[in-house]
Amino acid sequence: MSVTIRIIDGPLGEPASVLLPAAQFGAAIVFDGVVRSDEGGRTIRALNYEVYEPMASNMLAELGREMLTKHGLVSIMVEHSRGEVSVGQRSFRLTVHALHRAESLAAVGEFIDLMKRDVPIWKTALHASPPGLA
Amino acid sequence: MSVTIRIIDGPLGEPASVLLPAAQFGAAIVFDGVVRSDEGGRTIRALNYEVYEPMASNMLAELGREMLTKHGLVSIMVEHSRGEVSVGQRSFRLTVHALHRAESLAAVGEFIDLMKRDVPIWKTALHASPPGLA
Amino acid sequence: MLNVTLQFMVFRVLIFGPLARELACTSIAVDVPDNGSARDVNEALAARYPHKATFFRGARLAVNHAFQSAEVPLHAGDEIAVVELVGGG
Amino acid sequence: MLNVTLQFMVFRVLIFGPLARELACTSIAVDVPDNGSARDVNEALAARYPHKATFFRGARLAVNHAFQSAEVPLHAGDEIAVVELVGGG
Repeated sequence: MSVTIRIIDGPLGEPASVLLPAAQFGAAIVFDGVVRSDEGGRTIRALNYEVYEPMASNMLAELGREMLTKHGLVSIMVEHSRGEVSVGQRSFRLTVHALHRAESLAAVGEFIDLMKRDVPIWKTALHASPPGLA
Repeated sequence: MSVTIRIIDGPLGEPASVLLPAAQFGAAIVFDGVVRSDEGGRTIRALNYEVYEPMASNMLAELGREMLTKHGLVSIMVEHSRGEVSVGQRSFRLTVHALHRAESLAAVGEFIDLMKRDVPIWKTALHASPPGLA
Repeated sequence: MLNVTLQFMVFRVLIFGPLARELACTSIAVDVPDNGSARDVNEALAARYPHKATFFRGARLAVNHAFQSAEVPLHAGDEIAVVELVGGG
Repeated sequence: MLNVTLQFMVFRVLIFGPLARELACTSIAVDVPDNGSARDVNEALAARYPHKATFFRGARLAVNHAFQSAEVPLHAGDEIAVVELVGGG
């Protein structure tokens, strides 16, 4: 059982292979959040993420432990960007290993809901042209 | 919008990067099913998958199209093993791209439920020792 | 003198997975009356394996690689399979 | 003659995201009575920005990087932040 939290400057890279002892899990999910070009009805070029540390990491870890216990997960890893992430790039990744698919899917959905409610991370849309000229 | 079905002899490899036009999606999920060492209370060394083709591929594609329409997905890719897959190896992968996380998670859960109910794929446990000697 | 000719179609119904292991075969030959339907295949399987009659009466059949209703008429050469006890993933 | 000495603590309450952009600042200085609680910070913020009084009265505060109930007593040097309008992912 493990919880890993990583706050990364700029966009996330490709998912890394997670080395875990074989046969401990039956389901592995990698969920990636990607910056879309439309945010609140306007076309954007990037999002800027403000992360209030160490509270954000602390709360992500606390949420991770809560999901681990509640859903009996094998492991959970959270990666979140800080700073600017362009359209099409990844800003958030949740990697969950569990014995069965049901708990892995439940944990992903629940984690993201709670994160968006409680974790001190804010995003600001960066527009291609200055506001007022679009 | 695309649906891709791949039946692969033996275990699946690492997830491949899927090239999609940028900014078309906000959520990407890769769900991997992994062979566990315990199946029905006994320790196994592998599972053998029987796939009734072309019905299995046809139905996976039909299910994929159904999920694409129902959940407004951007793309869905299904990879399933045929033949022997050892403990710790991956036998099933579902890759979903969607605008938002809610529909991507719903599509993954629903697809797997329907697959396990309707798609003509059977698995047989292969034990380390012959039955009767365990 | 009355001449009655009963016409039958013979199908080799494909079976897979746990069912194939239990019955130690991969297909079951059944006779179905001409103009018979999928339901006649279910009944023929049930008659052939009385100890599994309930299972075979309710078993889903695929005809030419698609699920069909019990009423669908069969034709010589149709590929029929029992699609039960599946569990991919 | 009555000598009344009121003691106050001064906090710089951190704000982020849309709120920081709207108010064009990243922290708000507030006075809170000695032995004051988180609720006093909410009230001070509401008084400071009357047009956002409802928002600030209900706003969640983090004290030293953890959410705290409105009754938690504050101490000089505590780090206080408004954690609202979050939306990571």
